[in-house]
Amino acid sequence: GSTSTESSSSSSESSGKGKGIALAYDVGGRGDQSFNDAAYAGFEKARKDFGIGGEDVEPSDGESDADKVQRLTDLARQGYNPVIGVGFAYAPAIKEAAEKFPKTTFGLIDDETVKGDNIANLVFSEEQGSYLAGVAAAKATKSKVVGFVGGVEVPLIKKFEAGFVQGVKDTDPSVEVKTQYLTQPPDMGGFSKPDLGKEAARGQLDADADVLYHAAGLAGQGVIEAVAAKDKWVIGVDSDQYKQKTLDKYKDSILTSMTKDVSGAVYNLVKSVHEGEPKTGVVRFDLKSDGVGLSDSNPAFAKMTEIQDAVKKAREGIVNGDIKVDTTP
Amino acid sequence: MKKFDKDRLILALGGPVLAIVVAVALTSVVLVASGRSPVQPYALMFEYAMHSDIQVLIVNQAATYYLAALAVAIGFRMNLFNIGVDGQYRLAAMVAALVGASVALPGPLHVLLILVVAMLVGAFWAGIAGILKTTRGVSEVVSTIMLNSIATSVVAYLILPAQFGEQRGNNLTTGEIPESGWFPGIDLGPAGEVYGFVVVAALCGVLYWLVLNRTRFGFDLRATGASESAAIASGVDAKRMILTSMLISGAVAGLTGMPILLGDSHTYSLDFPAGLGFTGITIALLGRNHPVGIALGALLIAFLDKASATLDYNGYEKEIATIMQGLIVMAVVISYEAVRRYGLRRQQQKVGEELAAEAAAADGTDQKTRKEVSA
Amino acid sequence: MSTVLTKPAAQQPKPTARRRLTLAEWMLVVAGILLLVSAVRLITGAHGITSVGQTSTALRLAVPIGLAALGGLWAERAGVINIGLEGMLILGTWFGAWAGVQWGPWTGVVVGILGGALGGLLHAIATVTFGVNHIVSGVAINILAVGATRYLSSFTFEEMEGGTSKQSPPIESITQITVPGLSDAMRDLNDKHWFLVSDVAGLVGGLVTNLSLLTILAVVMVPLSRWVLWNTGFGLRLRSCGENPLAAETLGVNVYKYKYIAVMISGGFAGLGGVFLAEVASNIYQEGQTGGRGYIGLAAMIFGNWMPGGLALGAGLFGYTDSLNLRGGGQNVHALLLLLAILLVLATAWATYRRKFLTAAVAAVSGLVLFVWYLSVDEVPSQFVTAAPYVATLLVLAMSAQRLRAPKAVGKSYRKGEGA
Amino acid sequence: MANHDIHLSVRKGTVHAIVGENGAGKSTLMKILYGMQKPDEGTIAVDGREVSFSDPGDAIDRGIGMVHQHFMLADNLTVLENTVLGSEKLYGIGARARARIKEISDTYGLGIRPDAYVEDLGVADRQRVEILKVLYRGARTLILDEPTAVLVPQEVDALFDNLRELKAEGLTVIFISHKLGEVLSVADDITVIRRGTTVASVKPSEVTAKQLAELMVGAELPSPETRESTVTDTPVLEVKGLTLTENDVVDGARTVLDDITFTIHEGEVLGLAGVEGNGQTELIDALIGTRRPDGGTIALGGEDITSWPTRKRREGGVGYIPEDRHRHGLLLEAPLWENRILGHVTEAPNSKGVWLDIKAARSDTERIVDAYDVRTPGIDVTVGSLSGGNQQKLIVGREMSHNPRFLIAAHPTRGVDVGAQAQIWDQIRAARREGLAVLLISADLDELIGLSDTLRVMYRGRLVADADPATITPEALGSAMTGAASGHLEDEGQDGGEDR
Ligand SMILES: Nc1ncnc2c1ncn2[C@@H]1O[C@H](COP(=O)(O)OP(=O)(O)OP(=O)(O)O)[C@@H](O)[C@H]1O
Ligand SMILES: Nc1ncnc2c1ncn2[C@@H]1O[C@H](COP(=O)(O)OP(=O)(O)OP(=O)(O)O)[C@@H](O)[C@H]1O
Ligand SMILES: [Mg+2]
Ligand SMILES: [Mg+2]
Repeated sequence: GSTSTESSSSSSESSGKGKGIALAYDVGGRGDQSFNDAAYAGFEKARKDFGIGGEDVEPSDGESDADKVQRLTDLARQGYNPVIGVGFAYAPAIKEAAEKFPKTTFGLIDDETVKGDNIANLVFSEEQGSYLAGVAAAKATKSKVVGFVGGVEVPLIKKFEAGFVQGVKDTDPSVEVKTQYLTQPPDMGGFSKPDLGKEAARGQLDADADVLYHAAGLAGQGVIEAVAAKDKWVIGVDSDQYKQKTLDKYKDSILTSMTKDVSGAVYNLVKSVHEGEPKTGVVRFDLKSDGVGLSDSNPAFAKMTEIQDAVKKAREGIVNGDIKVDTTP
Repeated sequence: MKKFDKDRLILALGGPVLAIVVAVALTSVVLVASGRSPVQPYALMFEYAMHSDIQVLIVNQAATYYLAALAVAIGFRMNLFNIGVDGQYRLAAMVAALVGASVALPGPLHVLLILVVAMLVGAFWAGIAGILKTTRGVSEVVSTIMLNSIATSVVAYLILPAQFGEQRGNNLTTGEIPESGWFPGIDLGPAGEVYGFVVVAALCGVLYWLVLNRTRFGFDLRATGASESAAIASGVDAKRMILTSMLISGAVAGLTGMPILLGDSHTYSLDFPAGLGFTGITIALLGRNHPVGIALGALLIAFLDKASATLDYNGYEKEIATIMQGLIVMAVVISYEAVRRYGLRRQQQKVGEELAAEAAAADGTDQKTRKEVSA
Repeated sequence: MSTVLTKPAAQQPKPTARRRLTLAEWMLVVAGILLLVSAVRLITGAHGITSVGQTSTALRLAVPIGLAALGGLWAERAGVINIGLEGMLILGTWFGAWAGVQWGPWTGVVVGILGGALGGLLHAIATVTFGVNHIVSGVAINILAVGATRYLSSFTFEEMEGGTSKQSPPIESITQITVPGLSDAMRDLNDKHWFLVSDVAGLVGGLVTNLSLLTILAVVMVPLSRWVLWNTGFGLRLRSCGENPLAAETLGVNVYKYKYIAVMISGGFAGLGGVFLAEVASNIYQEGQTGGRGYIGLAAMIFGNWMPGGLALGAGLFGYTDSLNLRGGGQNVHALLLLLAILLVLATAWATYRRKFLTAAVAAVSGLVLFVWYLSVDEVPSQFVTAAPYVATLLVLAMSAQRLRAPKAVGKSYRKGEGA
Repeated sequence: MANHDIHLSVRKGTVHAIVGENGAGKSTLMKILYGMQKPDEGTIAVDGREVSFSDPGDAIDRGIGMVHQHFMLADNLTVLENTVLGSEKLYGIGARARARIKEISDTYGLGIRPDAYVEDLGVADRQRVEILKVLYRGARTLILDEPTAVLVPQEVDALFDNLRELKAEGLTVIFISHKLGEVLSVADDITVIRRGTTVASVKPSEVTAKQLAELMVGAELPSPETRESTVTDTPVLEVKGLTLTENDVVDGARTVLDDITFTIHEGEVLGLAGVEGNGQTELIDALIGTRRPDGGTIALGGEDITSWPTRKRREGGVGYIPEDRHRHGLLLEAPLWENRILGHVTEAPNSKGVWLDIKAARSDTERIVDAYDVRTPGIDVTVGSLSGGNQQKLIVGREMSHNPRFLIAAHPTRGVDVGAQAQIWDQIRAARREGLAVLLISADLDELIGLSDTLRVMYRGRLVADADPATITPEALGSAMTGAASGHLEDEGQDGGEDR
């Protein structure tokens, strides 16, 4: 038979604007309360603002690059533009698909190793935001012990750890940082098992930690729950977790959150495509561009002037290049 | 013998046909119950699978499944339950990728080296379970479950940049295998490329059949699976057999990751497909450990996997395909069992009939033989 | 000569191979292990290995595994292998959360158990009525459960406030109790880091702190299973179906009925394990939450020699090593290397005494390797820490597997009236 | 059809024997009476009232108890548990039940240990547990399906005493056997079954064993007697000082074979008598090579084969008719021709090099089916669908086809019908004439005495006595088997003999 590309709607591809935005998720998918959901938020906002259509697609278990290529191809040939791969796992697939559909813009989140004329690499400097979280933690701790809970021990999460640890140590070298990962790849359960997060957090709390920073996706909810039960501080991740509805019960313990504006990244890419000037190449979201940052929606946090000052100072240092933040611990 | 052949045909086809019909019917019930069209999802999936690029995807995926299922089936034939194919192929693919990326050899040799390494590593990992079983009596079911998790840790450790891996962006990889270590594919133009390894997988199936059905070793293996005690009495060294088949199973498991590694990704990274071993179990069961059956099973599951992608675009849940997979497995095994029983009953009946007829005919001579015997 | 029947057996009866350790002996063994652990703790300074938090986390992590293992026990004691436990756990999490969100956690518990039992029923239909290979049926149930819960989620949770297609809204939590006074006293004692005393305090403290009522319920299930299976007529009938169903049939036991009941109870236990994951371990249903605990439960049951006490021990081992891993693993597991090395030295001595020189040699070499490893690093890499529970299980099984004994007719298909 | 047109009436308070050759349908009939199988037509009446049993529970309620041909005991449960199973309501499962068991055991002299595990019991003990189970349920009618098959004569006598005692108390016993001597000595009435139907009902006083036999098989009963001796001086199998210990986790080593020494010559059948469980199985295992002895040597034709693996021994000319053909001799779900290969996969005509020679194996299977009169519709049917006798004939044919020098024949005619039995005996005799050495192990003492050139008795892992088959009686053999006699057994009544 014919290929799926030839048979249907290859016409719509040439029709310029296409049908709207397409999001292809990585493992976890929509509903992870984390960066997949953030991507979805940007997607929704863009659809509303620009009045366009859209499609978001989940992966299946144990799929290979070929499946991702097929997914991107399917989306591109149906006329979606831009097509965004959420997660670095899409890198090889985007490279292949982008060659097949030169007129479609492909967004690739969290990866800058794959380049192309129609590829926008949306990357974040999580280490910078995490550095600020480290500064806040070092200032907020009374016991001089703070903790980091990572979901799965992958380089991306190690970036969070690296920034956090550096931030803590630069602020107060006497503060001890406990580090804990929940699972090892390819067991991605560490992002989706709140019970593990809860127990890991308890372990750190028992070891006297009083400010915990988590980068554990959904499992982070367990961390927050455990910390709240002990009335200590927790620092959220990705979105402003103080405002998250499901965490309403614990919000008083959420000191701040290290935000990673995946939503904005998606939105801006769509916007650029919509306006006919699609972004390509590396688009970095860092402190400078407000792509990452530290939220202060918790009024208690906003009132801690000493911490706010320290954070502000660190922020300036990073933005003007005085402070270099490592990406590996 | 004519009658038996007709029966055999019924027996061979009855099981799968009955099963698919039942599974489709049950899935439709689920669909109707949730207020969906009971037929449109199938139509969508078939339509989608008519495209040649999807067919290529299905065939490629099936090749991978096929190898995993063969590995499981070798164990099953011996009454060994190798749940560890998953860990075996992941570890094997990772080490093979490491080796492949760090040497430069002329084409065929390079590929051969990678394959040998993969098979050795797979066999080694399965062999641990084999040795634990033969020397310490540890159930391979438990040990392979444990070894799967341990393999995860070992891979996670080895792939660290501090050990043998490299970091590339946010991914960890083993480094790229140079082109001399790629397995050439069959280019079908716009439809894509069929892995060259599909041919190897098919050859493995042929070899599996030959070894099992046409060699002394295969006979011993099947005998051990059918009745360990009888096999031991017949001269099979059961422990050695367990170890050997575990090693072979592991070696084949080691090949499972190769179609992807040599034909597509050329590197082992964090997102290398996991869980193929478990699908392999399903497929071995579906195919009743027969090389052709497994091939059909692999194609069927690959079809459901790939074609279900279209459901998402059309407002259906992709999970329908997963439900169908479960129902198919259930229906297949139940209908096989029903058909098998029917077959056995028929046979017993035949034996009885034939003997009765013979006895009636030979009643006179019968008496005579007895006299002779006692004389 | 005419009274052979009144004579003792004409042949030499096999000396009984089933001598069991008495309670006192068990306590000695336990005391010995505690002593060792305590010593290792003092040597290494890894006080975390017997802290209150450690024990309490271990208990919480052990419960779902233990419940799955109990599920395995009930099915296998009646002769049915249940590798579908994983699927039944999944059903338990989903149904438990679905009902828990809407009608409160205790309704969730009941519905979750029923959900698991539904999986059990399916397994029973396939294996008992249709005589399908038990493993095959179990695998099919695992696939089905994944598909069904995902499918159902997109109709239910996704439409609920705060839920998505992968996750339920939060469920109200079940009451937790802490034995007042005792808990604090134990914690204080534990913090003193005294030899042995603090370790015992850590154990006891962990068992009386932050106990969910569901945890208590789950723990009670172990002796209860033991009592029902071994001390009631019902249990005897059930076990007879796993040992020799034909003999049971000839005595008027309805083998099918008992197998059905057993497998459904098995599913129910797995379901309860699922509810525990959704309601106590966390407070939501989450896709992939069970993470292979059904398989681990099965392993724990085999590890425990198909006995309630043994499987509790097995689940405890998993829970403990898992919790070590989650609570600042590196250092603790490092301490355990020393413990393991010492145990292997003891094993070497024992094997030498029993003149099993090969075993002794293997134990000695492994012990030495561990000891060198212990000395050469300060912390075990986190990748290996994660593997600790599995390696520990393999080691223990390798040392004890030959003594294990499955029910005789387990896994065999049985047809009524087709007996010899 | 296993049964048709059966007429049977049993008087209260009597011992009613049912005789018939193997496969005649006796067990099937009893299973119907006990509710385990349903009759297609016909009626059953108990105490004059018509009944219909849907499962054994119904039969038990009607006071019917059955001791099955094959033990129906769960090895891993205790005697107590096996006994109370299914009747927990009677006396519970605890102390009351234990007391009741003790009481029954004492009343009938059964010597039961309620807390012993069944797997630790010997055959006779298990038999007693089976009887206990029936009595425990207060059965008034006992069905005993071939209870004597595994007992030595003395145990049989004791059992019969028990049966008479039961009868005296007004119980009814249905007793199945094809050992006619026993039947005549214990029964009040006899019903004969042939090919699934009742052919006669007689009184023991009115028939002789010979007449009964002819009724049973419709022909003369064959006898296992061996006419002329073919024993030569050439030793084929020499076993010296064979010792085997079993390792027990708890109790350490235990000797199961103790200094076994014997020689079998060309053309000689050495009969080995012994109660099951006294080391015969282990001896066979050691000879065929599935267990390594701890001491001693085995030589075949002068060559030391002690360290040879099983396969090499079989290739070297050891034939093997296993005692449990379903466990050790056949692949039940495989076709006949594959079973023909089993055990000889490395030998012609089954294989060439590493490859199987399926064509040759199939045609040789056809030959065996013909030559050994295996009644089957073809060689592609599964061997499990054949009757026991035909399965056994296939095994004998297979083993004989490889010209063994030495044959291990363990219970070669167990569970085999009379016709097949005679054929198997004939084949063993024929091969012996051509110089085959045979180790014959059998629980059927008539067979043992009739077929052997030399007799040895095994007791607790040792060869404790020998006897001349020409003069020995089953009773004398029996007393040596229970350990009551040892040394050279002269003739009947001579229990003593010098002790070792
Ligand atoms: N396989 C085992 N491994 C380790 N410990 C065990 C094992 N089996 C039992 N135990 C321990 O023994 C105690 C009693 O166990 P359980 O209730 O299973 O009794 P049991 O072993 O059947 O003995 P009995 O039947 O004589 O009471 C448990 O508390 C447990 O700690
Ligand atoms: N439902 C059935 N339909 C047809 N044949 C059957 C059925 N059940 C049993 N048979 C066959 O009928 C024959 C009678 O078997 P049964 O066990 O009753 O014999 P038996 O007289 O007890 O012999 P034995 O002395 O060996 O115990 C056997 O060949 C058996 O395979
Ligand atoms: Mg016990
Ligand atoms: Mg019978």
